[in-house]
Amino acid sequence: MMKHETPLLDQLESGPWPSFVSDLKAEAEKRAKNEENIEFQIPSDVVEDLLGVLELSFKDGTTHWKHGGIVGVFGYGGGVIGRYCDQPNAFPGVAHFHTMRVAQPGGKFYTTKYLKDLCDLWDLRGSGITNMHGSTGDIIFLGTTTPQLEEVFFELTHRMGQDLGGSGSNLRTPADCIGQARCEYACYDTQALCYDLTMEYQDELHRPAFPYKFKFKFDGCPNGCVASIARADMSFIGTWKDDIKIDQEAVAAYVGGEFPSNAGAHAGRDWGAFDIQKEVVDLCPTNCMKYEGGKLEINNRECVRCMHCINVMPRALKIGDDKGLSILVGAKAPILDGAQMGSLLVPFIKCEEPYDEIKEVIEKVWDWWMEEGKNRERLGELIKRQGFQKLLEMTEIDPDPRMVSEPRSNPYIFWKEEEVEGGWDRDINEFRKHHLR
Amino acid sequence: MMKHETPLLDQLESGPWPSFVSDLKAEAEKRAKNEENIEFQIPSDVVEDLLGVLELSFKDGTTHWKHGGIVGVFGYGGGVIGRYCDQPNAFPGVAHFHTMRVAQPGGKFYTTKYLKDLCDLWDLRGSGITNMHGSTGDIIFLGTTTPQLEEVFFELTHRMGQDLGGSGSNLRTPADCIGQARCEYACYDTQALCYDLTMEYQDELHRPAFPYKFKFKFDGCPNGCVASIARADMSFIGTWKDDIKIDQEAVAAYVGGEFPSNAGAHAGRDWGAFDIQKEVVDLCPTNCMKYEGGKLEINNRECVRCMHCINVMPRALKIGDDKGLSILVGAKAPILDGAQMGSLLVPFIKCEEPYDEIKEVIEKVWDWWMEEGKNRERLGELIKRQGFQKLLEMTEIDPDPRMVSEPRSNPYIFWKEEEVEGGWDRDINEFRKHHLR
Amino acid sequence: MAFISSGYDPKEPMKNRITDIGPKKFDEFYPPVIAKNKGKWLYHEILEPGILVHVAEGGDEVYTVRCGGARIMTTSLIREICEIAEKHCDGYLRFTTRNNIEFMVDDKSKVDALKKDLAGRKFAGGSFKFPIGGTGAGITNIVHTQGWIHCHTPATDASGTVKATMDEVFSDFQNMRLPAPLRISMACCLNMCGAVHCSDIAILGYHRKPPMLDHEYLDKLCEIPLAIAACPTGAIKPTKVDLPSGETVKSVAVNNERCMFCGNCYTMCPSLPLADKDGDGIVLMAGGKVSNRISEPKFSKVVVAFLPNEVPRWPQMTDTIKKMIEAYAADAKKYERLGEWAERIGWERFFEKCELPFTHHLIDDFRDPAYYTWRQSTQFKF
Amino acid sequence: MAFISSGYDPKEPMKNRITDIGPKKFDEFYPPVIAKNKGKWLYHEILEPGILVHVAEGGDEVYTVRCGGARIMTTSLIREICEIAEKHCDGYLRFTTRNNIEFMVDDKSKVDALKKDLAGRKFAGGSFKFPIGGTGAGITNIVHTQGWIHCHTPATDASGTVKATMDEVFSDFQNMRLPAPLRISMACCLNMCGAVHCSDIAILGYHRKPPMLDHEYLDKLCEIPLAIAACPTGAIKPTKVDLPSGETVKSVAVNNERCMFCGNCYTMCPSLPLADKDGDGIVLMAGGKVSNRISEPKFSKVVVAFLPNEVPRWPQMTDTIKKMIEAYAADAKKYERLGEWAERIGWERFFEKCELPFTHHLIDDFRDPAYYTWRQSTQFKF
Ligand code: SRM
Ligand code: SRM
Ligand code: SRM
Ligand code: SRM
Ligand code: SF4
Ligand code: SF4
Ligand code: SF4
Ligand code: SF4
Ligand code: SF4
Ligand code: SF4
Ligand code: SF4
Ligand code: SF4
Repeated sequence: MMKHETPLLDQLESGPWPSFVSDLKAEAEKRAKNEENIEFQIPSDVVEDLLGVLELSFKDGTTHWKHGGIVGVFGYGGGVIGRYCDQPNAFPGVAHFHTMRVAQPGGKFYTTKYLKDLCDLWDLRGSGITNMHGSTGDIIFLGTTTPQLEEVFFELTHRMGQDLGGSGSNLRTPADCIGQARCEYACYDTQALCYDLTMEYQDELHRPAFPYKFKFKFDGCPNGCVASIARADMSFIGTWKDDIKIDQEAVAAYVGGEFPSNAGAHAGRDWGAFDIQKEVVDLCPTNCMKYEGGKLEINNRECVRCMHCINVMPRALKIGDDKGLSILVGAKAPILDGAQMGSLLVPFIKCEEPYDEIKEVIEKVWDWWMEEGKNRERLGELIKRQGFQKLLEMTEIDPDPRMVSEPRSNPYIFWKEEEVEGGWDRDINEFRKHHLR
Repeated sequence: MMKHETPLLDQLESGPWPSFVSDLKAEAEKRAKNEENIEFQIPSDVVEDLLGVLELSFKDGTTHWKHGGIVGVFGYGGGVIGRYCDQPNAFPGVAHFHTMRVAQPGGKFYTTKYLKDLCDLWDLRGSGITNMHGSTGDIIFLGTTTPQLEEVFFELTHRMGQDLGGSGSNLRTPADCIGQARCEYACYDTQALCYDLTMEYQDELHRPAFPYKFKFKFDGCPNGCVASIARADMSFIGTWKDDIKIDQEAVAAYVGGEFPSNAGAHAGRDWGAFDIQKEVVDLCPTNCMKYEGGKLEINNRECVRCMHCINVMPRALKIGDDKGLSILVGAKAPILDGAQMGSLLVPFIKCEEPYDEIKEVIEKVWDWWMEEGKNRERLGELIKRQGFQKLLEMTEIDPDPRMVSEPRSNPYIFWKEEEVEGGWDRDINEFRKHHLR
Repeated sequence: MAFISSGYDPKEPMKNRITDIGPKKFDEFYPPVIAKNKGKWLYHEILEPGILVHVAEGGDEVYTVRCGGARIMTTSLIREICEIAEKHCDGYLRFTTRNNIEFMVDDKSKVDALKKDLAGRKFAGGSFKFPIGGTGAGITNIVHTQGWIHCHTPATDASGTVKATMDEVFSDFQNMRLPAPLRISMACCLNMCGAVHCSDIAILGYHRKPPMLDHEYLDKLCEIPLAIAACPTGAIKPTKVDLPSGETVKSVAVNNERCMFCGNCYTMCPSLPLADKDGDGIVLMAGGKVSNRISEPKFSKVVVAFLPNEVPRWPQMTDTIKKMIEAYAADAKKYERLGEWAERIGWERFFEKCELPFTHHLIDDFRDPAYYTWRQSTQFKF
Repeated sequence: MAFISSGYDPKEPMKNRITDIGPKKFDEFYPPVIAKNKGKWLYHEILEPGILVHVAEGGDEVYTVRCGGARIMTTSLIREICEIAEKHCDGYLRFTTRNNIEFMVDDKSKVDALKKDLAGRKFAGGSFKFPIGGTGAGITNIVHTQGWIHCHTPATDASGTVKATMDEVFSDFQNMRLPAPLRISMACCLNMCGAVHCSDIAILGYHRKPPMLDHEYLDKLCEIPLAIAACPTGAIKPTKVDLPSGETVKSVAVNNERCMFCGNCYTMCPSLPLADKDGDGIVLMAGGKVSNRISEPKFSKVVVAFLPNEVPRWPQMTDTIKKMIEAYAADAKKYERLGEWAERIGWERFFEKCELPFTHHLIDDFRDPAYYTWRQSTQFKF
């Protein structure tokens, strides 16, 4: 018997999709029974009260969580989101309900050993509820009390060798796509770079020296499976400089229908026989392909590496050998000035340990942003405010037409005094000699 | 022998393109000789001094005209641009050098009688120099003295039945493309509408009641030969609603090479035989055409009336019968916020005398702009500042997806209180009962 | 219950303190077949919805079975996942960037048992625990945010709207009949803690009432200049208010006409709550994408300005989403993402084909860039 | 010279005053063949560069011979035009929207004599008076503005730059070898009194020095608040200045770092002149268009940030224009406008093919919309 009636939530138990309500209700019951006799360090009715307060929100159409409180672990500027219920008397189990962000491993591979250790810890010291995973990528421990924050942190670091992730005005937990671990399209080792930068910048991750949050995300190729271009202040997206490798026999196999187009991704409908002209050549955004006499040709100089042809025929076409990545900067959600996607700053950079060249770009960007960024100003907003030209100046990167989709259409150029012959100091009286009033 | 040496300008006499320097020099000589014994009402060396001051500008790289003075004809807010030389002692002939804008006739058709009358007047009372025509479209009388302004105006109105055009914060002289007078693409009679509105709004043309300038331009079809979409606060662009008429025999004649593609516009190079698939069907922006079995088909519902196919095969394809025009608003040059092109306000409106429906739109737009426009704020800027939605509200035009190229990507909707159930007045104490601090 | 110390001593927080150790290193967690073949994958194939094979240079293969899941997850469920991974996958598993669970085996023969095991597990309420799917040209898991489960600014619930939606589109999670992948995202306020700004379809919680002013506490709980600076439209001004008690306090005044309900002021100041049963609800956006495939990444566009929070299953919202999906499925070309389709046919046709009303709210009026969304052309369809 | 009165009496300006009569009515000026066939034209053909025939329903034809011309034109030249029109065209003629002169005849037999007459007329300096051309896929007359001939704000000359350019591209005025029409426009300051913001190639005069401050006269000649309000970047502030005379006057101060040399302050206030021999010069823009044909109208883009005023023939400017035209002519497809070509090949290729350097100045940094010109994609060409 549940502590609170949840008639509305109960309606979310039916239907095929995994029901979080069912999961939570089972957990609530389990905790009530406590067959394993765990010495719960936070109220054992935490899950029941969570269901209760959620039901209340469903009923009255508003949240019942107070504005975040400032709690955390000693010496870290992030990793914990404080949260208190605005109906603590009705739902004492969630009166405190802070989350802890546990930094996820690259590619989100796990051993069951590791996960079970996390579960043990969280059953004891938290709500037993998680998010697998948060939108930034962290493992989210959802709900514990203030006294448990340091305890959880201590156990994480001492027993599991595991750190917290980012929050606040920090570098946030970097995230990557699965990349070379299991993807033939990966142009660099996303996990290696992600890990290296994460470790290099632990200080930035835990101790705010930034005007606001900052995110790194790592996509192995332009398909963008970790959506870095939409959600990272700095996106590292794999690409290559040389030619797409073509296996003409495999092309023939696609044309002949032996291999399924797009690796079978469209198998749920009969789209008719594969038509290489219509499905590949004609859809290439730069029209740089030709299929003639059973041979596929690519004018690689005109290819923009959109991945389409490779995606359609992964057994026939392979990314090039001269691999590296592009760096885009400034993506963010809409607050304050509207959303931004990442803007291309470095068209191509090699991705080789110890990644010094990449770090140089990062650090120059940060130096500028730390110097000039206003409180709560994301990098993208700073770039908008001070201009992309300023970004180039501060990062000492040469301007390149690749950085723009088109040149400016207004002639409002802020010339600098040193660029203009004779400077700006002029004598009005001298001028007036030749130009009467 | 010229009054001033003009070694720099003289270099602009060579070359094939008509030399304005040669023209001016000849005029200067003619005036000096004055074989017809004209009683020039302004200095007879006006042309020589114009050449002189221009040479000086070429030499020192700056203009020698002062900031415009406020001169004009009685009761009109525009039609005259005051201009004084900043070196009046060196160039007394152009010490005063005001321009008068003479409203051009629709389509810029002329009889020689009319032009010669203008010449007689301008030889007597002005510099004998004109612009045929100004960028807005006026006949420009370039250079006369203050006392001659009223004289010229009097002669224009009394002897020639001709009025001045616009300048200042007025309705500017409306301009049109040649349209039905000599163009098979015209979807409405540009000259008739242009003239009707010009006469209807004489008051707005001559007596400023506006925050700033306002321009009408009339294009007979989407080809845009008077560039209205780029240069008019209100652009009237012909279009049609029904089907493009196809003459299949003529199509065959194009395919067979009997008729030159695009009416011969590309005859200067051998582009190879006409290829209807490549040159027409494949270039249609909406891919709504098909050429099969010697028959051209258009899915007119998907046609966006871009004119391409009609331009390529004018003898085979004709605009539809259900003709009218689109109204776009807000085009302007870059000052202050950047250039704007016209934005579509009325997708389709019939163009029939007495044009009441059209005038209703115009007047509602003006009412709003006169009410809300700031000093020197063009319509386009007001629309940007107060929003397109506001424009719709004030013109009582229903929103239509055709008005946008895409819906907004930010959710920053300024809901109005009356649109939101329960309004905005809420009691914080009541709220706090359910949501503790 | 007795307090159990981890070993942490609050009096000496720095004693034995370990910090800055970062996440676990990725390669500790690679299944052997991944560790061995990393960087050597040749190609992949989707064998059936939810089941992928990747083939490596040397001939090694890895079979992946992808399962959906609510990303809010109890330890019990995680333990069950672990049990499955131990039974079939030598104790390894992973999660995708959209919160699906991936079980990998290194031999085709192991796939069937795994599939069966997964498909058979259900919650007490009847829903699947581990539905297999989410690959290829179908609908995968919805990335989402906290909603009423944990956050202080939501205008709707996250887990609830997502469950309601996934139930409706479930067949497309297990099928690949769409022209291209269709990615749905959800964010419960416009902070948009999930890339809903670039999704094929986005569910967004949005407020529609300006903040209430808790004058009595405002100056005590907030830094007034920060609240003022937070407002993107400059709608907030400092003021003084006489309380019923007679006391005069410093507070702020909001120009309601200039408020666009973004909630940024509330983020900075708890005395400016916006939430309201009638005011809050759903905005639907469509046509965004992230990949660079064929066309460049695109922002999602607002296509429905407001739908009420019809708990617990948001039927108008799910109906509208369904309508868009069906119109898209019927009309788009192979490989064409939803936004590419809308752009090809024209947004005027999008509204027609999806049977959605076009209201004035959908016309951009936010700052200078709004202009670029209006139509500066005579090209349009009747 | 004696004053000749028109009849106007300055003491009684309203006496007999005629106002608001507008322009002449268009149909007074239609040649008979136009008046008869208006609205009944069936099709047209360009018989050779500069010569068009339009055929009407009933079979009537009108032959048009189009001639270029400097639009600054003396009455003598207009009289000569009239003489020609009387000789060949029954006293009718027209001007085009780009300031070409059109002579129309109603029979093919009349064309040759007209052509010959026109082609034979030259100025003393050797240039043509009435070059025939300007039709079809070639270069027509340049629309332009006043420049040093009449205006107070130009940063270059208009007639001079246009003459220099038209001489260079003259063969394309008389040929139709380009992929599509190529429209060049010229404006001598960024007020842009000619639609240079939407031209295939645009020549723009631009200042590069902030205004000088004529403190002594500023308050006398200007309304300071208007000057301040005029500045789009808010670079101008009110201030007080001590003149050498000891007098203290109200004036303004300009924050030079925030000035982008638009000259809008000078438009409002003559005491803020910008013109400077070294500062002023040419900006070249490219890729704009007005027609809705195939693609929607486009703004021109800045492709050369600055070229000096090299009088009298601006060789760097004309060379650069030539380079663009030749690259375009060589590479674009039939019907493709310059901007369509640049977009198809990518602007990175445009700079390469036109051999133009890409400098930081060309990256937009003006306000919010600048963002939309940067590249939010990994799609680009090496
Ligand atoms: C937990 C998480 C949502 C989730 O359910 O997964 C989250 C939750 C919050 N986000 Fe977020 N954000 C989360 C990922 C994101 C993302 C997605 C991403 O990182 O890829 C974004 C969009 C990308 C971006 O950074 O722009 C995001 C954009 C925001 C913003 C808007 C920032 C902006 O500049 O536009 C805010 C507002 C703020 O910072 O004041 C915000 C603020 C918040 C706060 C702290 C609320 C606040 O106003 O203080 C939320 C706390 C909720 C809670 O009670 O737990 N959150 N937030 C995500 C972090 C989990 C993790 O670490 O893995
Ligand atoms: C004479 C003419 C140029 C020419 O050589 O042809 C001209 C000349 C001037 N224009 Fe213009 N404009 C002329 C057509 C235009 C056009 C083109 C058009 O109308 O199609 C435009 C661009 C379209 C538009 O209106 O936006 C144009 C946009 C401007 C602007 C910028 C307005 C804006 O809102 O962006 C200014 C600045 C101002 O108004 O303060 C301006 C201002 C001026 C002034 C009055 C200078 C000033 O700052 O006060 C110029 C007087 C020059 C002189 O000494 O004669 N002129 N002006 C054109 C009028 C002739 C005629 O009546 O036919
Ligand atoms: C597993 C995962 C990466 C990870 O690190 O976890 C992944 C894996 C693959 N992606 Fe992805 N993508 C994954 C998220 C994404 C995302 C991110 C997102 O949705 O938030 C995107 C960007 C979506 C967008 O544009 O909005 C993404 C856009 C693509 C594309 C481009 C699709 C398109 O038509 O635009 C491809 C190419 C393709 O599908 O052929 C691709 C291709 C692939 C391939 C085929 C790569 C490979 O060779 O293994 C993988 C299997 C695809 C499949 O499931 O059908 N992946 N993929 C992610 C699975 C998420 C899930 O659980 O459903
Ligand atoms: C005479 C004139 C109208 C007038 O009222 O004076 C005119 C006349 C014609 N135009 Fe035009 N256009 C005229 C200015 C324009 C302009 C305005 C401008 O350049 O400032 C444009 C917009 C240009 C732009 O997009 O930037 C213009 C864009 C067109 C187009 C679209 C061309 C394109 O490829 O985008 C066509 C269609 C075509 O060429 O087949 C067209 C077609 C025509 C046709 C064929 C219409 C017809 O059936 O008679 C006429 C002869 C074209 C020719 O000369 O090759 N006309 N035409 C103008 C001649 C200007 C000149 O002296 O050169
Ligand atoms: S982004 Fe590219 S490399 Fe990474 S998983 Fe997706 S397809 Fe593979
Ligand atoms: S990757 Fe894209 S741009 Fe390159 S050839 Fe393939 S389809 Fe064309
Ligand atoms: S705009 Fe259209 S109707 Fe007018 S002249 Fe040009 S082609 Fe003819
Ligand atoms: S007018 Fe344009 S859109 Fe219409 S059918 Fe012809 S080419 Fe296509
Ligand atoms: S989207 Fe808004 S309401 Fe939802 S978790 Fe993020 S900050 Fe909280
Ligand atoms: S909700 Fe947003 S727009 Fe409204 S007052 Fe607060 S910060 Fe300003
Ligand atoms: S463009 Fe500028 S300088 Fe040239 S005429 Fe117009 S206002 Fe004068
Ligand atoms: S030139 Fe323009 S930017 Fe510079 S001070 Fe004057 S108005 Fe401001």
